[in-house]
This record gives sequence, structure tokens and C-alpha cells, in this order.
Amino acid sequence: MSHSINACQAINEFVVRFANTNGTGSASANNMFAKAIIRMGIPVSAKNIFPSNIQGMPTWYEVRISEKNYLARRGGNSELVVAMNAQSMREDIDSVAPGGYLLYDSSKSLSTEGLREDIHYLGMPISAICIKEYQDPRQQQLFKNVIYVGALAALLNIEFEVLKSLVGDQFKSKKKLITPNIYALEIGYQFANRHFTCPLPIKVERRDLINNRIMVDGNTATGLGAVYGGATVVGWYPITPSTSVVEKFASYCERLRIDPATGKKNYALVQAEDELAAIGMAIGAGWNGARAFTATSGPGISLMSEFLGLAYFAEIPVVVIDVQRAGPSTGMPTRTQQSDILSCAYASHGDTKHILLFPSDPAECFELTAMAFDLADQLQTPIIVMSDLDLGMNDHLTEEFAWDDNRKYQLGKVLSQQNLDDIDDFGRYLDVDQDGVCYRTLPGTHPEKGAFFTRGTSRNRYAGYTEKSDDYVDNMQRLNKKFAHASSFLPQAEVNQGKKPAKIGLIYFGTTSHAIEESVAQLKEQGLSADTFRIRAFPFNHQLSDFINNHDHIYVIEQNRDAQMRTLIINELNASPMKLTAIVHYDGLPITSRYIVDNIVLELSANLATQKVG
Amino acid sequence: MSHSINACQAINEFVVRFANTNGTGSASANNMFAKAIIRMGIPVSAKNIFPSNIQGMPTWYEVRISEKNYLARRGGNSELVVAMNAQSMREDIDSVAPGGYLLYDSSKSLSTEGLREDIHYLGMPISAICIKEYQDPRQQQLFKNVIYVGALAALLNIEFEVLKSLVGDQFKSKKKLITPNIYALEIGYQFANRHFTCPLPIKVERRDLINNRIMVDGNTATGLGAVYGGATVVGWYPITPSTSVVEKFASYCERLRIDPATGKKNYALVQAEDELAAIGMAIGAGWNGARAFTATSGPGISLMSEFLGLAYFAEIPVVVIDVQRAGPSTGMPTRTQQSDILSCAYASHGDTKHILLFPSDPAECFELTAMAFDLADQLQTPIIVMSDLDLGMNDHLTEEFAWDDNRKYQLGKVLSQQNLDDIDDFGRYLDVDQDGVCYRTLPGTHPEKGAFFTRGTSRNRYAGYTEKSDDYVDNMQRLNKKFAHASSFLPQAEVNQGKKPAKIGLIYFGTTSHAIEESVAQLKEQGLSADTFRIRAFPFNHQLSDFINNHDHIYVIEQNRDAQMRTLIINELNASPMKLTAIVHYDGLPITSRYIVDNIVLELSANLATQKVG
Amino acid sequence: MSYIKSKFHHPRLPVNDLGLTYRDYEGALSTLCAGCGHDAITSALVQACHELSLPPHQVAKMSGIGCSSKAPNYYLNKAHGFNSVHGRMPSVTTGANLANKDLTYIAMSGDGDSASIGLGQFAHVVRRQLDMVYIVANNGVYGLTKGQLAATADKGVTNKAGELSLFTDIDLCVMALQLGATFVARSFSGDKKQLVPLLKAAISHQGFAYIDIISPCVTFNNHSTSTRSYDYVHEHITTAAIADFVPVKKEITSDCAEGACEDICLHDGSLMRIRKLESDYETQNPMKAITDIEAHKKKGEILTGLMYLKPTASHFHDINNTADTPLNKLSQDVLCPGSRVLSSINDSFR
Amino acid sequence: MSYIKSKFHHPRLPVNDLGLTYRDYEGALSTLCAGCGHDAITSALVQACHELSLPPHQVAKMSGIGCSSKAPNYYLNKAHGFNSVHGRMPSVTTGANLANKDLTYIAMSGDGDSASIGLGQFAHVVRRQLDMVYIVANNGVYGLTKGQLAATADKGVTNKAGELSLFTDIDLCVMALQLGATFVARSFSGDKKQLVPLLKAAISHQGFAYIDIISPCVTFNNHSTSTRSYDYVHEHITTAAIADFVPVKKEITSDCAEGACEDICLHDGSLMRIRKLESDYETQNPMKAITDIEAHKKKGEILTGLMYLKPTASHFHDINNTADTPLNKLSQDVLCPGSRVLSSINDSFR
Ligand SMILES: Cc1ncc(C[n+]2csc(CCOP(=O)(O)OP(=O)(O)O)c2C)c(N)n1
Ligand SMILES: Cc1ncc(C[n+]2csc(CCOP(=O)(O)OP(=O)(O)O)c2C)c(N)n1
Ligand code: SF4
Ligand code: SF4
Ligand SMILES: [Mg+2]
Ligand SMILES: [Mg+2]
Repeated sequence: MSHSINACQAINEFVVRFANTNGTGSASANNMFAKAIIRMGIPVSAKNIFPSNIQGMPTWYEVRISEKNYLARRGGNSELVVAMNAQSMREDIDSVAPGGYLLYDSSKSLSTEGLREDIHYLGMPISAICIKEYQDPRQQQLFKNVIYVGALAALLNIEFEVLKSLVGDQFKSKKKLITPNIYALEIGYQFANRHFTCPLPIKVERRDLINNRIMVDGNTATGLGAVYGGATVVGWYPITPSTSVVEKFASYCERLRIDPATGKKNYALVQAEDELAAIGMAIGAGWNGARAFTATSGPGISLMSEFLGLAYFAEIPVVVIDVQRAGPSTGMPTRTQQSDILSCAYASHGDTKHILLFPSDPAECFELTAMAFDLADQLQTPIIVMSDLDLGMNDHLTEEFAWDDNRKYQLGKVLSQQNLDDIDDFGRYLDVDQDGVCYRTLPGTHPEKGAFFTRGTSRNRYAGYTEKSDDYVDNMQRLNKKFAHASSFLPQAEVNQGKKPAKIGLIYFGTTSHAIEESVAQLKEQGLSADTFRIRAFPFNHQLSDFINNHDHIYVIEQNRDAQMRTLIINELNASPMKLTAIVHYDGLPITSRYIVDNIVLELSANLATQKVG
Repeated sequence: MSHSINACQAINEFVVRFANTNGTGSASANNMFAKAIIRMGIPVSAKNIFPSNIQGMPTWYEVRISEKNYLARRGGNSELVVAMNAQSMREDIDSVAPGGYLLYDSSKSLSTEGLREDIHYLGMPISAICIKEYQDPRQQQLFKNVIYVGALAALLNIEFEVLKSLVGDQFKSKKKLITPNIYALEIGYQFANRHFTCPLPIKVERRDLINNRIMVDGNTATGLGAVYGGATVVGWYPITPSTSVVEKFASYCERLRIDPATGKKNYALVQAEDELAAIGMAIGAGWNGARAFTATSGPGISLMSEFLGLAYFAEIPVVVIDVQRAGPSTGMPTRTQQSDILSCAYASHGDTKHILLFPSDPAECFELTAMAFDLADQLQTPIIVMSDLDLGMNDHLTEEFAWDDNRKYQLGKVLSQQNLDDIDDFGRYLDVDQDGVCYRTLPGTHPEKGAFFTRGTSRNRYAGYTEKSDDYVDNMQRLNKKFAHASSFLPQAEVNQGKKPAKIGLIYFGTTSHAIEESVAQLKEQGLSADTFRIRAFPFNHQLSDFINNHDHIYVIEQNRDAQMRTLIINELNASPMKLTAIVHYDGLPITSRYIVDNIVLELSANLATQKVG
Repeated sequence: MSYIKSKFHHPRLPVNDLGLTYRDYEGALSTLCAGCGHDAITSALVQACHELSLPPHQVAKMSGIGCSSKAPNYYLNKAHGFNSVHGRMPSVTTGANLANKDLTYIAMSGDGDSASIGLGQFAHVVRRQLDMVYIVANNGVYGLTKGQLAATADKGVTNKAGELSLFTDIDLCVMALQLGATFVARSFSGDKKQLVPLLKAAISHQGFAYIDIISPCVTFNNHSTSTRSYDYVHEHITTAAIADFVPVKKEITSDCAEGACEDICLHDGSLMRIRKLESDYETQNPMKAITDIEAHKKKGEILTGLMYLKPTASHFHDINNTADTPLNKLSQDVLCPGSRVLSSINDSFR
Repeated sequence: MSYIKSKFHHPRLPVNDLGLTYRDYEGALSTLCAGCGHDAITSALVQACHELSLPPHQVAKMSGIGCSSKAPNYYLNKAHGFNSVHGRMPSVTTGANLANKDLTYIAMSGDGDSASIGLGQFAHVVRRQLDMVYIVANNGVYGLTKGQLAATADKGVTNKAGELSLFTDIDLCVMALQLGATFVARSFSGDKKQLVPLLKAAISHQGFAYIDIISPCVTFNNHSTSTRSYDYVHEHITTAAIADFVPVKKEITSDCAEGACEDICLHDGSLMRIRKLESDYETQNPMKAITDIEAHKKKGEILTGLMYLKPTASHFHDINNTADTPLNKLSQDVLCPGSRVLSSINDSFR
């Protein structure tokens, strides 16, 4: 078929999409493909689009290769689709860009009806080959994936040596698997060379654009950050997409937190009976002076809200990791969103406010998670790290993790026995330093002094129960003071802005960051220059108000329906809603620069129109 | 002592404050006092200020007598304080207005040190009298209260006949208690007449200002409203101050909902194991076509938030009564606040929004609760009735309850077997009427058609599970459409505004209403005219935007720290924050007009100052 | 992707008293792993409901969250279902049942759903004696979240990921017995011959019926060291008593040895024929049932079959004395006292 | 209003090994109702801790919400306390205990707090064998919310408001036994002679110790038809075994008849002397304990005393193999792997 139709041409700038069935072990092969390209010095982003089910359903893996270093999901159709799932063949064919390529298993021939004329079909009888090559059905299954990777090497001009070294690293521990895997790669490689004109017009060429970056998922980074941050107590309950945060924390602890002398654990991890218990444990530990956290997603945040209110009001340090997914309710557990902003910022009944951190890549997951434990101790309140499924579960090319060995944990205002002896008037809630943060004591510190009764009820400065209006108001105002004071501790925003501000300002956070550089470039192509402001923490500070004041058009870009961050900005900074246009993307897939730019342009022209009219 | 100090003078405009110990049965006596004045045709408001404890702690009962019909708490000191609690004597003495009166138990003489010179002391050896009159210590305790009410009758010129008739009504069922109570009243009445110059310069005079109003607490009204609204299933969990909603519902059902033929219950009420179970039961019943509700307060709302998200997303009718108390966390369970606004409006993770109703007096508790069941069925979503402790637990003078017998329950879009036979294409989430509200079916309706699987996960229009981005977005947008559509069903706001709008606009809701008329009058005295807007439901409509646009200065008056209603207004109407000044009162006591007016004036002058400066 | 299977009916499919074939009791195509025990429960339920001639639309399928809780989508597509939230199915079912006592409530839960997050609601729905069938698909792990240990996992076993179960397992049968469940059984999804009659009995039982069904997770808990794998269970299962359900009309043929059988008459005149495989077995002694369960555990055996049956059980609505008409069918004139009553109520507040 | 009592020490007050008088173990003035059973528990605890010479500041007082949960404010004012949220004390205590295994965790809860909203957490903290003393002040009602029935109320009784208890009570002793608690006792706040030694034993027990203390609510559940009133309990109480705690140094005088006594040696060499009041009593047989409890209930009796004791119990930290240094005392250099390790971790992601 694929005679005189024009072909996609691209070097180091295209998308390869893999269509597989989940539970068939395609993940590691696809991962090998992405890593190989990185090892050739070319930036890559990889998005796993998987079902909320364990086995037998369609799953996709979208690899964007970009020497321009644009690492958001590109969106749109792909130049090359590896279609290994009969179930989804129809939509997979539709997902090929005109002039693009479909690599499929030709053991069974494609049903011809409605086949597109504008794409190239690369048939390879992979199943047949596997049945010939392997007896064990499990192997027939697994090596399929390795074989098509071999074929891709030939088609896309991937250095075979790179793949071999990858296999070597991957099976360091199971050496006997190396040869069969390389053999499978070769099968595919040779088949492709023999039957297709390799390489294709879309291909890769070695570059040196990776520097010291690493490829890792955010949850691994978060778990590791908790280890470095000194977390010792974890209460958790499994929920996608947060589960691997704790699993990674646990596996690093098994390596790094075992007392060499006794073989005993320098940490305690409990799979709780539910999320209420999970955060209850973290709070109990925080109250008792250990660094503690829990990790959860959507529904867990709802269940934790009563306890979050207690921790806010009783002023107990605790770290909560929220790996956001598509809500409401159970929603789409395997899709990404940034839709817990409001439910976290104001979690719990009554006048409650919480500190939020917004990492945008794994390096920052590591850094902000570690920092969260300092902040929790310094501010004696919950710190919620707002990750999401895209960040947490997809591999990202990110700066390597960094740790300064001179850095010291900030344990905040905790009184020692000595301190207590030196003080003659201890009151747990006395605002000694006038910053709203009071001195606390830990159980067991002093035989005579410093003991107090922690409660979720109203109390005076000496921690005594009170229903007196003045005491109550006094305490509530101090909590507000503390919250205002907090912003000075929090990570600064990332601002890109010329000497004279551009007309347009983009406010964004978290994984939306990956699409911003590209968006700015695309806007420039349209003659629109834009400054950018990346929020890294809540509460905000004057920086953000200034940015808003300095720009005529502000776009708040976020991945939820209700423009929750915009609400937070307006509410906390008294910013004019008229000035803040929401660009919301909430279909569960990571946001793209195309979507951002299209919507900004649309809105601007609409704007102009109305101006013309009125 | 009380020689030449000037004395308070007042007829039908003063405050009497009772200081008692809780668990000593003072409540019913104090209540009799308030009712007596109402029966003399004079408006009264009564605030119970009680501790979160069962027995032995100070408790206050503040009765404001106002022929001007100003029924908010007046605040400030009281013209007459009945000080029956030695524990709180000091502060009770301080709470007397200069020239005012202190009625105290002189069985033990007051410790003279630091006694005020500027008030009148009315000593009455009540304990001594009781010990003389009664053997049984419990009686000595109880009749104390009745005796001082008798004394007050003489002091304040309350018609003794009125008291007698009240006793008669109160003990209709326990006739033998009538004589001893009247006897006790007489003891006090005669003692006062003999020892004090009665009546005092502060006294009451018969009027005819009550009309058909009744004196009742909001929770009773809410419970009764649920009976009239057709609620049949209740899952609940005890929590102050919401408990009596269900207790009243239950006691009315025992009278009005027993099948005469069989003696069986036309309702089912379950004290659940906790709030999660309580709302789970209500949701299960709503799903199955019964009218169901739960009632709770602060912490319960936090615990219900996951389920509220399910009901929003799965579109299940359910009514939740939130009787708000002072938060955060356990806070002050026996103090009032309006601080669950945000946690209810946006309850649960993900993009979730809920419909709120804001009753301001018991008559409206009855009406809006009954209406809530119609709204829940019509809109297939949770309806949250936002009451508070002041409204729910204090008696209020309110319009009598009204019910139109022609009124028909609005059951919304529920398909019968016949309907289903007539439809050839049923889809649970098909937006047939383009109003975002779809047709639902109840289990057991049709042997062949209309069955579907209700879920909290994403689904297509035919209720089939989906992870397709388009299906998800389609559904989320329809939910938004439904929410917008909802405002047309909701109760209209109460607007007071002249032909040409005043400079100032006051936005308020719920129990703050009681202080508004008085505030407007006081502002007028200061030469400031104000229009007013009482919010009765969320989501809002253009009415509110118009009101905001028509006024230069808008004050949003509410009883929480964080100006939560203001947030909601700004966020949902894109109103300019600069224009909306928050007047927040959150010390746990009901708001007063003094507080409102003082703060408005303060803010205005500050405003002017800055204008002068800049 | 839960589309409905082909509606083609084989002409010779057996029909039940309602003239329905088992096809009429099926649901959407399962999306569970090939070989998942839960799919076996699904087909057993389909057969049981078909043989009982239950009108499919008179059933309400309730569940929480988990692979097991997805299962209701795969049977009885003519019945409404409610896949609620994790661990809270019991309260939702309670509310549904209060609203309409006339439906048959068949609830499917998992051991994570019921023994961890849902344990409180589980205990209290048992205590309230709700008229329902409560099925727990017991696989010892959290399937849907990829294999973490459940609280029902035996102490000392490791899950596929190698995590060790540190604590004694929670046995929901024991807890149900303890809290007054009126029908308690344990079964195995791999033993349809035992499972189907037990399901029929449970469904026919008026009152709270609990069935714990060991249902292997082939993906995360079917490895050699697992005590919930098909192999392990097959090797260690023992049965106290098999329950055969004998519908009303079908007359009883005495096909069993002296004393080895006990016939229990159910509310509607149908029979439960209990075949005692252990000589000292007693149908109506919960304390003994508990002791037996623990005793077999000590021996490394898994005791299955009917553990306890109280034929004349009362359930929530008897106890609550609820009206005979389902509450969701009461009309406004029954529910609303009207204005006359209201004015007398008003008078009580003057 | 919880101010501290006069610090005046009577010169002749007896002092314990730490030179402290019982005054040093008191707390704020109680705000509970005069005569509330909970206040009796408070003074029993004060006495027990004093007699055990516990350093007060080495105790952590944990509770949920309720009148009973307020009680910790009324004893041991030199100890930190945490009055958390309703029904969630077990998880908070678990976290606190994980953070610092060296404190003594004495937790006070109510029957509403533990048998209703907290039942799931109760069951799971028992299962995890946390080293703590878990006290439930069992009064059959919700005191702080004015007397609603608790799930522990006996079936058929009515509360003061006249509401009838429709369902069988949940017995937390039975549940604790069932879930593997290593110390289980029931006592009565009106019987200090029995309560104090039991508390001392529970506190001295290493591992999870549960004590259910019947503690009458004088305001809402002390009426004539109540089965939790002082009178009723006094009349219907029977005791299986009294436990006397014998500290290490104190040498044992054999003051009891043949067979009637059993001495159990505790971890620290101290003794539990069990005086069997029922001939067939067994200290270490949980199943029998359950049967006995149920049997006495049938007879309308309330069985109290030590129900079960496993002297050599292991607890969470043994099982988890936690480090000997409390986790909250580990320094940064122990916790933080540092940059060298990090760079090798980085390499694993290239
Ligand atoms: C509140 C909440 N917490 C956690 C989850 C994540 N989650 C989904 S299913 C599940 C456990 C399922 O285990 P089980 O009930 O045993 O069912 P199985 O998959 O084993 O059949 C969990 C923890 C959730 N959906 N909701
Ligand atoms: C989440 C939540 N729900 C409800 C309440 C209200 N509440 C306070 S104490 C209590 C029950 C107390 O009963 P119990 O635990 O038996 O203690 P007691 O007062 O009887 O000693 C309840 C329901 C609450 N504080 N928090
Ligand atoms: S993961 Fe386990 S429980 Fe879930 S579907 Fe697969 S086999 Fe069944
Ligand atoms: S209400 Fe009952 S439980 Fe609470 S303090 Fe009073 S007597 Fe004790
Ligand atoms: Mg499971
Ligand atoms: Mg209680």
C-alpha cells in the first residue's frame, strides 16, 4: 500500500506511541526504548496511559523525542505507532499522523475495511516469530516486546550497542537473562533491516543534550526525599497513584536505614487500616517529636480532613503527600489532574488553612519533600506536598538529586530539659517571638515542667481548656499571624520576566511547567511575548501580587475544571478576578502547549472582538 | 450601699442575664421568665451560653426584652443580672451595667472586697429560704430557680397571672406539680415586694407586638420540616449542636408517622456508628428513592466529605443538615459560628460543588428543610442546609410554621415502568432536556429496562465505565450546567433597597439577619443609609451581582474568621475583592448590631483617611 | 469497556420457573484478570440466582471499591447496582434496604474493603441484622492496588512482592458469628459444587447472611508460598457441612445416611439439607463454630461449608417494626401531616 | 476551667520509691458530674501509678473525645496528654508509640469512642499488639452528648430518655480476646480494691493490655432499669479472678489456699498473683474466657476480673524489629544517607 504517499520527515523531533495490553510486560521493553534514546544524548519524555485495571485492558506508552528539550506531552497524532493490541487497533491506526508509520503484528493480517490510505504500514509477524522461537507461552509473550524494540532500533537508527549495554545494566543481577534478551533484540533488528528500508525518514541522531540529568518518576523522588528529610514514621494506606511513594520509601529504608550493628530498623512503617488511621499515626508521631508522613490521593484527602483540622488547630507537625488524580469521587484513578488544590488548602471544617508545596519535576519532589519536614517542624502545622499522577508515576528527565552535607535539619522551637529549667513561665501557646510560632515540649522531656494537654478544643496560652471568647479569638488571630509568617519560609516562585514586563503573564505550577517553555516559544511565533510565574508554595507572597499588577493579561493555567488555583489567588491576594483568565485542562491527560496556546489566542481574539464591538 | 447612685431606667428595652450552674434545672425556670414576657405581648430574644460539659460549670441565659423588636444579642452589660452561681460571681458583677441591678443569693454574704459602687445589690437569701421550705435537696435545688423568677415578676412588673398560666401549661401532664411551683413563685414574689421597692425603674408593660409569632428553636423546626418534607430514612450520629434535629424528628415521627392500622413505623431511623455511616445510609436510601437526610456539625462535615463527593458525582439526592459550631477541629462545641461555608460548598477532593441553603430563623428552618427534599430530588445532588448553634439551639421568636395543603412533593425526573416502556433509548446520563439534569430509574422498576450500575468512577452517558477523556469532560461539563441551572430552583434572596440605591450595601445570611434591621437603624442615626441583601442559597444568581454593582461600598457580614462567604461570592461571581469589605465576627457568641456598626464606621473613616492622604 | 455480551440465546438453554435462562442473569464482560477467583464467584452467583428463579430486577447489587467490588458489573445486568466507596458498602446497603425492604440485597466486598477500612461498618451491619447477603471475596491481598497484604492474610506468609504478614489474620467469619450473624459460611471460588448451594441458601435466608469466599488473586497472591493460592486451598480445604438448598415444591428424597443429614425448614417452606461431614458438627452453635474454625486453623486446615444457621432469624425491619409498604413507596398523604396538625403544633410554641 | 489543685503537701503523705506522694500523680480538678464513674477511674489510676512508682513524665496520656476522654486531664498533670478526635485515639497512640517506644502509653476511651466510631481502629490496634494500656470507660451511653445508647448497651434496656436498645451489645473484652490482646480484664469503677491491682498489672504488662471498666454515668444511665447503674452492677457483678500485682522487691507471703492461687512471673521479675474465685478458671485460655463471659451474661451476671494474660507477649516493636533508640531521638547523621550515597542513587537513573 505505502507507495507514493508523502512521508513524515523528522530527526530527533517526533513521537512514538506504543499500544499494548496491560499485564503483558511491555512496560520494561518500552522503558528500554526511551532510555536508549536518552543514552544517545537526546531528551525524551514518556507518558504511560494505563487503565484502572490489572490485566487485559489497553494501555499506551507515548514517547516524545525532542532535541529542543520540549518534554510535555506533545498531543496530537504520532509519527510512529507500535500497535500491539488488537483490542485497540482501530483507534491506534487513527492515532498515526498523516504520512506516519504503523508497526503492527502481521501474524494475523489487518482487517482491510476502513484502512487509512495516508499512512505507512510496517507489518511484522511477531507472534509467529515468537511461537517459532520460544516454547513457554510466558516467554512468547515477553519477548514480543523486546523484539519490536529491536525492530525500532533499525527503523529509527538507534545504536544497537546502546541497547545491549542497557540490557546489561537491567539484568546485572540476573546475568543469564542478558543473552536471550539481546538475541530477541537482534531478531527484531535483523527482521526490520531485511524487510523495511531502514532507517525511516523519522529517526534519531546522537546528541549531547542530557548533561547530568537522570530519568526517574516523581514518587521515587518523593520517597527518597522523605528518607533524606529524616522521616522515621509512616502511616499509609494504598491508593493509586500515591502507593509507590511509600513503597519506594520502604525499599530505600531497607537499604539505608538498617542499624548496621543490630540489624534493626531506624524507621517504622505501618500499612494502616484506612486513611484516617494513616494520618492519625503520622500526627501521633509528629506530636511525639518524630518526623512523620503519609501519602495519599483524592479520596484519602477527603478522609483525612478531620485530622488535618486537628493538626492545624493543635499545631502538630506532619507531612502529607497528595499525588493528585482525576476526581471527583473515585473519578479516573489512573488519570492525572491538579484538582485537590482547594480541598487541601482549606481542608476541614471551620476556619482552617494549610501550607502547600508544588513540585514540578522529580528533582523538586525530592527537594521539596525533604524541605517539607523542616517546614512542618518550624511551623508546627501540616505541610502538604501537591504532586500528581503525571509527575508521580511517569518517568521524567530531571536534574540529578542534590544534597548538601552541611545542611542541618531545622527542628523548630522544641524546648530541651535545660531550656525548661531556664524558663520560669512556660506556656505552650505563648507567642514569645511574636511570629505566631510558639515553643513546644515533647513528652518525657522534664520531670516537673513543660507538660501540657494537647487538644482540638479551644485553649488559652497555657494550653488550658477555655470557652472564653477573648482567649479563642486571641488564638485564632495568632494562627493567622503564623500563617502569614510562613510565607517567608517557603520556596520562592520561579519568575521569568524581562526588564519591561510583557503584555501577557502566565501563572502556572506543578506539571504544567513542562509545557510552558514550549508555549512561550509558540506564542512568540504568533508575535506574543509572555512572562511567566511558577507558583511553588501556598500561602503566596507580594511577589505574586506584583507579577499580577505588572501585567495586563494574566492567564492562570491549571489542570482542573474549576480553576481552583485562580480561586486561591483571588481569595488570598484580593486580586481582581477580571484580570485573571483561567486556562483549564482537565481531561485526565497531561496538559500540552498546543492546548495552552490555542486557548490563549482564542481568548485574546475574543477579547479584541468585544473591545471592537463595545 | 445603693443610696444616691443613678439607676437605669427602661421600659420594655433592657437585658436580663441569668448566671447559673449547668445541670441544676435553671433552664426551664429561665425559659418560663422569657415566655411570660412574650405572653405580655413584648418581643424577647433568649441566648443560652452554656459549657461543653454536663454538670457543675457556669452557664448563662441572656434575655433581651425589646419592644422595638430588635432580637439579636444586644451585647454589652445587662441592666439586671441574676447571679446564682458563686463560681462566676466576680465576672457576673462586672457584667452589670452602671446603675443596673444584681439579684443574688444573700444566704452567704458577698465578699465585699472590690465590690462595685455603681450598681444596685438586691440580696435574697434563696438557699436559706429553700432549706427552710423543702426537705429533699433536689427540691431545694430546683425551686430556687422558680423562686427567683417569682421575685423577678415583682421587680419587673410581670403579671403574676401570666406566670401562673404558664405553670399550668407546662405541667398539663403532671398536674400535681402545679401548686408547688406556683407556691414557689409566690415566695419569691412576696419576698421581693416586701424587701425591694417594686417595680424597679427597669420594667415591662403589656403590649401587643407578638401577633401570631411563636417561640421555638431552629432544630425543632428543622426536624419538623423534615417530617413535612417527607423524609423517611435518617442515618445520624450524635453531635452538639445538631443532635436535637434528629431527636425532634424522631419524637414528631412517633406521633405523626405511625401507621394507625398496624402501629408500624412509616420511617426508619438509625443511630449510625459514625458520620461516614450516617451519610452512607442517607445516600443509599436516596439512591433507592426514599427521602433521606442526616444532621451533623463541623467534624461530621469533614468526615462526610468523601461521601458528599460520591453523591455529587454519582448524582444522588440527599439532604444534609449542618448545624455549625465554632471550629476548627473540636473547637468550641457549644459556641456558634458560620465557619463551614467553604468546607460545605466545595466538600470533597476533585472538582466538586454543592448546593447550600441558609435559613435565618426557625420558620425558615422549617420551610427550607422541607424544600431541600424537593431540591435534592429535582437536582439529584446533595442539598446542605446551613444552620448554626444560635439558630438551632436557642429559642427564637419567629413566624408560625406554614404549610399549604395543595403543595405537592417535587420528585424530579424518575422514570416509571410505563415511561421506560415508552422510551427506546434510555441512558442514565443522557442530557435529554438540556438542563444537565438526567432521568433516573429506581431499582426494581422494570424487569427488562432501565437498570444501570451507579458508580463514583467516570462513566459515559449510558452509565458505562469509561476512561475516555471526551466522555469524562462531557460529563463534568454537564454537571457544571446542572449546577448553573440549579440557581433557578433556589429560594430568592431577600433584598431591601430603595429606588436609588444607597451608598452602602450589606450582604449577610443566616443568624446575622437578626442584627441587620437594628444595624441599619443605627447607621441611619449616624447619617448612613444602607441597602441590604440576605443570601438564602448558593449558587448565587445575577441578583447578587446586580446588588454588588449598584453599590460603592459592600460589606459582607459573617460569623467566621476567614470571610468564607466573601470568598464564595468573589469566586463564583468574579466580583472585585476590592469592593467587598469583610465584617467578620467569630468569638463564638451571636453577632451584635453594635459590632457591625462599629466596624463599618471604623472602616469607612479609615477609608476616608486614606483617601485624604492619597 | 464493559459492553454487554451477545444477546443470542441458544434455543436449548434450560429455563427456570420465570422462563429465564442463565443468560438472563449474566452481566457485562469481566475486565478482571483471566483466572481471577472473583469471576468464578460471578458465575456461581449467576447460576444460584437462575436456579432460585429470582426476578433479576428485584435484586440490588451493592459493593465498595476493589476488583471484587467491580464484580457486580459482571452479573445480573437487569439489576441495579451501586459501586460505592471503599469500605462503606455496608452503610449504603443499610440505607438502600431501609428505603425498600422488598428487594434482595446481594453485596460483594473484598477483604481489604471489609476487614480493613470497612471493619467498623462490617461489624455494625452484622449487629443490626440487616436482611442482606454479604459476600467477601477473600484473597488475602489488595488486588486492585497491586497486591499489598490484607488483614485477612495469614501471619507469616509473604505476598508476591515479598512483604511479610506480621500479625494474626482477622477472620471475618469468626467476627460475624461473634456479632450475631444469623447465617455464616465459608467457601471457595474453586469449588462451585459447594459454593452454589451455599449461595442459594444465603440468598434464601431471611436475615443477615455472611459468606466468606476464598477467591484466589492469580496475579498477586497465587504464588507457591501463598496460603490463598488455588493449589494451597485445594490441598488444605476441609468441609464441616455441605448445605443443599431444596426449594418448596421439590419433594425431598432421603438420599443420605442416618444422622449424617439435618433438614432445616426455612421461612418459605423450602428446606436446607445439611450434610454433616464432621460427626460432631452442630448447625446452631456459634461458639462451637468459632472453636472449630480456630482448631482447624491450628491444624493448618481451612474449614469451609455452612458454619452457622439460625433459620428463624429476625432482621432489622422486624426489630424496627417498619411499615409493610416499602418506605420509598409511601405517598405524600401518608407522609405529610398537613396544615391542621401544624397549627396545633404552632400553638404548643406560644 | 481546669486549674491545678493546691500544691500543699501534707507532711505525712506516704511517698513511693521516687519520693513522690499521690498528689504528684494528680491532675486538674475534674469538671465531670459529681459521682461520675470516670472520676473513680481517675483516682484508681493515680493510686496505681503512685504505687508503681512510675515517673509521671514518662507517661503519655492518650484519649479520643467524650467525658471519659476528658479524664486524662484529671490525672498525672506532669505527663503530656493528647485529647485527639472522636474514635481515632488508637491511631494517634500508635503513631506516638512508634515515635518513642520508651514511654508508657495509658489511653482512656469511652464505649462510644471505641465501640462505635472507633471500632475499626480499636480492632486494628489490638491486632498490631501495640504496647499500651487501653482503657474503655464503659457506661453504656454517650455521656457528653447527653445519653444516647452506646453499642455496648445491653439489648432490651432503655436509656434515661426512654430509647430502647434494639440490638445485641458489642463486648469489647470478647473482641479484644478474639483479636489477640495479650492482657484482657473487666472491672468496675465502683470497686477500687479490684480495679487498682488490675490497673497496676495492665500498666506493668509489656504488650497490649485492654481493660473494660464499667463506669456508671450518674446523669444519663444510673436509673433503675439501667444495667450500668451502680446498684445494678453491685448486685450482678461476679469475679473470675482477682489479680494482685507484686513488685519485684516485695517478697511473697503465701497467704492463700492451695490451688486457689497462681503466680505469674512478669518480664521484670515482678509477679502477678491470680486468686481464682471460680474453680475452673484458666488464666491463659482466651476461648474459655469468651465462653465464660457469654455464659455469665446468659445468667444475667457481669463477669469481672482478669480474663486473660499472656505473660511473655511480644509487641509491635519486637515484631517490627525497631531500633532500640526511640525513633524521635535518632540524629540526622543516622537518618540522612548523605551526598555520596545520593550520587550512586543518581547513577541508577541514567
Ligand atoms: C478511600 C480509598 N482508599 C483507597 C483506595 C484505593 N483502593 C482501591 S481498591 C483497594 C483495596 C482493594 O482490596 P480488596 O477490597 O481486598 O479487593 P480486591 O481487589 O482484593 O478484590 C484500595 C486500597 C480507594 N479507592 N479509596
Ligand atoms: C466526629 C465526631 N462526631 C461526634 C462527636 C460528638 N461526640 C462527642 S463525645 C461523643 C460520644 C461520647 O461517648 P463515649 O465515648 O461513650 O464517652 P462518655 O461521654 O460516655 O464517657 C460524641 C458522639 C464528636 N466530637 N466528633
Ligand atoms: S488483580 Fe487479583 S483480584 Fe484483581 S482481578 Fe486480577 S486476579 Fe483478580
Ligand atoms: S454525663 Fe455521665 S459520663 Fe459524662 S460526666 Fe456526667 S456522669 Fe460522667
Ligand atoms: Mg482482596
Ligand atoms: Mg460512654
